Amino acid sequence: MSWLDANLGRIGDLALTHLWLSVLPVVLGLLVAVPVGWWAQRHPRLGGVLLGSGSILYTLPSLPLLTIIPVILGTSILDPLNVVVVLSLYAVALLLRTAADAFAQLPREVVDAADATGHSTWQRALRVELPLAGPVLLAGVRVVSVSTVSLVTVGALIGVSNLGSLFTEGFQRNYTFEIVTGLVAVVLLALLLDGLWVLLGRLLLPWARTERSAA
Amino acid sequence: MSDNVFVGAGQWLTDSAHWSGTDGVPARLLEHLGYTVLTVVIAAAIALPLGLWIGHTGRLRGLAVALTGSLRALPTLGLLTLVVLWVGIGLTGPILALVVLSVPPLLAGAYAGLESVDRHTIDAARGLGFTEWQVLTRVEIPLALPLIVGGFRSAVLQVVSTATVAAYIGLGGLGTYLIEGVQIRDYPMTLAGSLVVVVLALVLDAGFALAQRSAARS
Amino acid sequence: MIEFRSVSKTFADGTTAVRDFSLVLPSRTTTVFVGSSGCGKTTLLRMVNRLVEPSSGQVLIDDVDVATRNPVELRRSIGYVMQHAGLLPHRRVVDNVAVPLRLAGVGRSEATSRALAALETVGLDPALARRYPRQLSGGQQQRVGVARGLVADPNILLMDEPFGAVDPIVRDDLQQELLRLQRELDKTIVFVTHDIDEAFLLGDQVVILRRGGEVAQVGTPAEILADPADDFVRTFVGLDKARRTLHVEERAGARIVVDGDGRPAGVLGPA
Amino acid sequence: MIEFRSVSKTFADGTTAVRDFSLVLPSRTTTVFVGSSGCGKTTLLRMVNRLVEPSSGQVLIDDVDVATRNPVELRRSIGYVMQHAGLLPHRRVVDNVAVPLRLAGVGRSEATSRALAALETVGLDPALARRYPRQLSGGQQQRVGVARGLVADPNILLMDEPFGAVDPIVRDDLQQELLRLQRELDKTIVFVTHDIDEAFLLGDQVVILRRGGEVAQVGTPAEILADPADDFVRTFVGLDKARRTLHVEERAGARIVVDGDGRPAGVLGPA
Amino acid sequence: GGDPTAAPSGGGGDTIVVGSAAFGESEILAEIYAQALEAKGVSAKTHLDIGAREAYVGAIKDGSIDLVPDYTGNLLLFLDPKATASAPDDVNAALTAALPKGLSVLTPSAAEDKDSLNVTAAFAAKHHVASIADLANVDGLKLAANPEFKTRAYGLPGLAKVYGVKDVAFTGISDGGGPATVKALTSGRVDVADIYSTTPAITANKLVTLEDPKHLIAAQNVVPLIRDEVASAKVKEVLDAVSAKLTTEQLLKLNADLAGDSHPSPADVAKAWLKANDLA
Ligand SMILES: Nc1ncnc2c1ncn2[C@@H]1O[C@H](COP(=O)(O)OP(=O)(O)OP(=O)(O)O)[C@@H](O)[C@H]1O
Ligand SMILES: Nc1ncnc2c1ncn2[C@@H]1O[C@H](COP(=O)(O)OP(=O)(O)OP(=O)(O)O)[C@@H](O)[C@H]1O
Ligand SMILES: [Mg+2]
Ligand SMILES: [Mg+2]
Repeated sequence: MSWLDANLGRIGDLALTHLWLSVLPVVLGLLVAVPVGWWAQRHPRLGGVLLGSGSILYTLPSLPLLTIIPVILGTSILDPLNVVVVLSLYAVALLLRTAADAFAQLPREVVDAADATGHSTWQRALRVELPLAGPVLLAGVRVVSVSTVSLVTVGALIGVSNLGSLFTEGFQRNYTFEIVTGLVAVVLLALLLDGLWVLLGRLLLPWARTERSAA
Repeated sequence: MSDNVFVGAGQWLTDSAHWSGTDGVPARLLEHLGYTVLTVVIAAAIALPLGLWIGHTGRLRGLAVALTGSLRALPTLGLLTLVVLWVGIGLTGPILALVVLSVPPLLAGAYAGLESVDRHTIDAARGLGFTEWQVLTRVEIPLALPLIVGGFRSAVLQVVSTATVAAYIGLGGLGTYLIEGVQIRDYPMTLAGSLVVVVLALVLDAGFALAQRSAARS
Repeated sequence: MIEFRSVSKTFADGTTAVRDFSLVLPSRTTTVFVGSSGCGKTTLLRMVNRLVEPSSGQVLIDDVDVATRNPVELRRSIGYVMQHAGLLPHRRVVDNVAVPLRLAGVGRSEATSRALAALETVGLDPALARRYPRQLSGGQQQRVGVARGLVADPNILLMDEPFGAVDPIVRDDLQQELLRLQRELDKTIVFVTHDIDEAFLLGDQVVILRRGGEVAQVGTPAEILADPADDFVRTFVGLDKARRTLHVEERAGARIVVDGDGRPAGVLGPA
Repeated sequence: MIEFRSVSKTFADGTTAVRDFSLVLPSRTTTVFVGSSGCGKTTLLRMVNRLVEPSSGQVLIDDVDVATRNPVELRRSIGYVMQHAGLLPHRRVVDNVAVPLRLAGVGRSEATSRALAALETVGLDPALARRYPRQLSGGQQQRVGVARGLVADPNILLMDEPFGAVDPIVRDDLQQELLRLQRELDKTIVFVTHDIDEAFLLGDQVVILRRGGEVAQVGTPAEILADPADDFVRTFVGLDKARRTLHVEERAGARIVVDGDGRPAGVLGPA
Repeated sequence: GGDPTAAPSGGGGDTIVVGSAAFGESEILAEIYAQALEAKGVSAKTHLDIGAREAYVGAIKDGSIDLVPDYTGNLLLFLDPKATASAPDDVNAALTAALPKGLSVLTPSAAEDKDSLNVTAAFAAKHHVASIADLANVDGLKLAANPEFKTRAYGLPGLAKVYGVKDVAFTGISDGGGPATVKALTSGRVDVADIYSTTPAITANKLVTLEDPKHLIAAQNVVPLIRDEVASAKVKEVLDAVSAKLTTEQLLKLNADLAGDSHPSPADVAKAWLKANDLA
């Protein structure tokens, strides 16, 4: 416990770094994936190719990607930007499929109703399709958010400090308590972020909560 | 430099020396597949019964959601280091870490799959006099199959991609090329290894896509 | 004989769908529950085969409390035509119809041929038998549901708005078919509808329900029309509406019966 | 005036829903398309606001081919009550009704108060206005759909089986309400139903359709009843059925009009 | 310092950023350098736990850090994989020549921490091994080490060439002779393990370190690797003083302190040592 007391400040710092290293990729991923996913779903052929390349991205193992990215971007080796870029790529890869699915599974009669009431293409996309895709998008974002928090730890292997540093350090020092502390901190952070997403969903998608009522 | 890496990776892959022996691509590929299958089988033995039970009864759903969420949040790196400190190197550590990784998608696939089945349909089956077991096996599982297969699909892909860390503690598999490549700065080897992993993942993914489509059709 | 003994049902969310309902449904007759949406018709029907368990009271079939019977057995012994067809989406039409037979242990080929016969009874093109339910229109699906309810030749038949989605011509046919079946086979039928015309056509006994499963009036169609119990019934059967107050007009050379709105109701023939 | 000039529609999957259909729908009258499920009623209706583009032929409104008009503008100028309500699940009931107003640029508060008024017109409890569509019954949803069709006070109103899911009492009210609106506001209404009674009640002009949008007969209700064009029409309106051949019986002390099945159709009043 | 905008966490201005590899001893050394500099009025901060050598050498080249503790032999091999120097002075000379422009090493310390091949006491007794040369007589030898051991001159190729030890079953474990490697050895999964000579686990587990009479494993003296830009006379003076006081025994003790039950931070361990040696 004394170790914990002595290191609370440092763990807090690491958690803060970890937080923004996780949030940024998810937000960036969302900003890219939603419009592209919408477009892909409207243009099935080219869109399919796009989605396909998305899944290739996701199969790339993270460690070599993290070492090669600085070479490609010309960033410095310790730049946290490398981690952000790599995780954003993963987030896009995952969310792209989610977004395309979210738009594709919209009930046809609702989209039809939007047309019938005289929504233009843009009005339909922004006022009807986007909000209706919301619940599925949110579910996707929650998954991506949680796994991004967990993936950030790999950054510790290439010198970008975050809660994952507690793993490498604890391992080196043969100190399981430090690793366990890191695990707990990472899970807590992930759950905290998840809670925030849920809250945001409640605020933005109040209608989705009535989902399973009335027969 | 990056050009050289790509050319180098091509040369590495076309060098016949890398395609035979215990350190050759076929052997490593088999090892890798072996770990993947072992992991997913163990994870499925845990996740499927639990997920089907939760989906069928609707009970403990909150627990399932919390469980999948927390397991997803557990970083493989942390688990791996922890288990290795506890039990030393060997199969246990990485398999355990990978099982933890693949339980969430399998669990979610199972219970979300059952949940996606229209309540009216299940009600109809009960009304006809299906027993609970018949409702599960003849109605819910067949209708949930596309999502259940989808769960396997993401579990397998994640394991294939993450099993590379098994090499970190000397377990072999395709990760050997990545980890050793990074350590001895043989980036062509790293890239070549990554490419093999990617191709493996894509082949498996395509297979699952087919399976999912045929599950959805029936 | 089916008997409801002061049954009530309050759902988990607090909705009281049925409050203290009692009624005897004589064997070999058709009883029709008719009432507005949400008045508890389906809830009452589903108590008979234990898809809904009453919060209090009992339902008895031939003086045996259904609560004492194994629900799976019970359901297999009763034909049930569901409100929204309730087909299994992953089974072909013919296999859907064969389900009750298969569950009763009938062999595959016999079950199939009896299912095809049942499909014919409800007037479905045999070409549709190999399709999946989603490839059928709503009305066609409902007919498949009716065929499934009939196929095992059960003594009790529960029918929940079985003709709601079928178009008028086919509905007329199905109604006639049901009347014929009833004459020939003497089943005990419990029929739910919100269409008072359908209720009057099919019911030996018509039960007009208010919200909460409260009985507004029970009787034969003629009894109800001639002597409505109260204003609610009068309104419900349309007696205070122009629609039920008829007169005869000579139009385009025929004696046409016209309602209060001037809508032609039919042509007058000899009494 | 709406005019169909030999329009046909073959969908991408090869289904020919409408074949060479021509008809003039006079302004300020109600034309009812009636026919069995799948005969092409919805397809015809949706050609008017370009939700379906004819494969050949034209649809003209006041002699202007709709194909020359911007579809979004066109749809905003026409009221459309969709077959299955077609509400936006993420908007509250009142906001759903307000959509056509908001799209036309009406301010939020004015749109809301007009939407509330429209909900009252269709007899919906104002307490429901703040709910989401999913929290309403099918019939209530359909009424919301009707309110949305009416709210912007369009000259042309397309109504696709708007009263299909509402229960009979409310349906009668809504039908009366529509008749009143029609008398007062003189709109051009195109109404789709498969209920011949409803068609006869509401239609100034009734169009009986066969499969493929083929016209079996066009005329006023009395014309059709008195002089059905062929056996199909005769069957469709029920003239060869017991239902339309009425006679008078003395029952339970009242003079009751009874059809060939013995089903009471109403009580005879003075001519 | 370099361009302050180039690397957010890197060095800039007058503050010297001291990096470290991802293991305890390197972290302690980095803390010692940084605290010693601070004590003498040179502004310094640390960026610990950067990772393997490719990462921190990359980082010092691109200016993310300014100074890092390293080991002469391995640094030489890293810079020049074909290097063959083995004795301390040869290594130092070769290293100075191999350094890229802009980087220097200061005076190496006497303290050494090098790869060492270890066996369990039981194994040593059973097979009568005391030196690496004795391994040639053992059949089916299983060895665990960092993956790079497989290809490096002091690794498998050297074992075969210098000592005639062949047909070794190799297990790569990427923890730099850390707990996993030790565990592999003590659990009997492997017979020989490459563990850094100052690892407390060697004494704690009573392991037998095999002798290296033919100097297969190159000298590994602790040495500050520094960017020329920040290597002022003052800095050199401070770091040389530190290097002069460090010994191999003290490295061992520092490591033991760090692994102690109270789990002190590297900074605490460094602070205590500097105080004891009057350097701060
Ligand atoms: N499982 C349930 N949980 C909660 N409330 C229910 C449930 N099933 C029905 N209800 C409610 O009970 C009441 C009666 O429902 P029921 O389905 O019996 O009506 P109904 O007469 O069949 O209506 P409809 O004509 O619309 O089918 C309604 O208010 C309904 O919302
Ligand atoms: N988008 C479409 N693609 C292919 N076929 C279609 C499409 N829309 C309608 N059809 C087909 O065209 C025919 C006419 O359909 P339509 O919806 O106009 O019938 P309807 O008279 O409105 O029937 P209902 O009373 O069931 O609403 C049907 O066979 C239908 O299956
Ligand atoms: Mg019902
Ligand atoms: Mg239609």
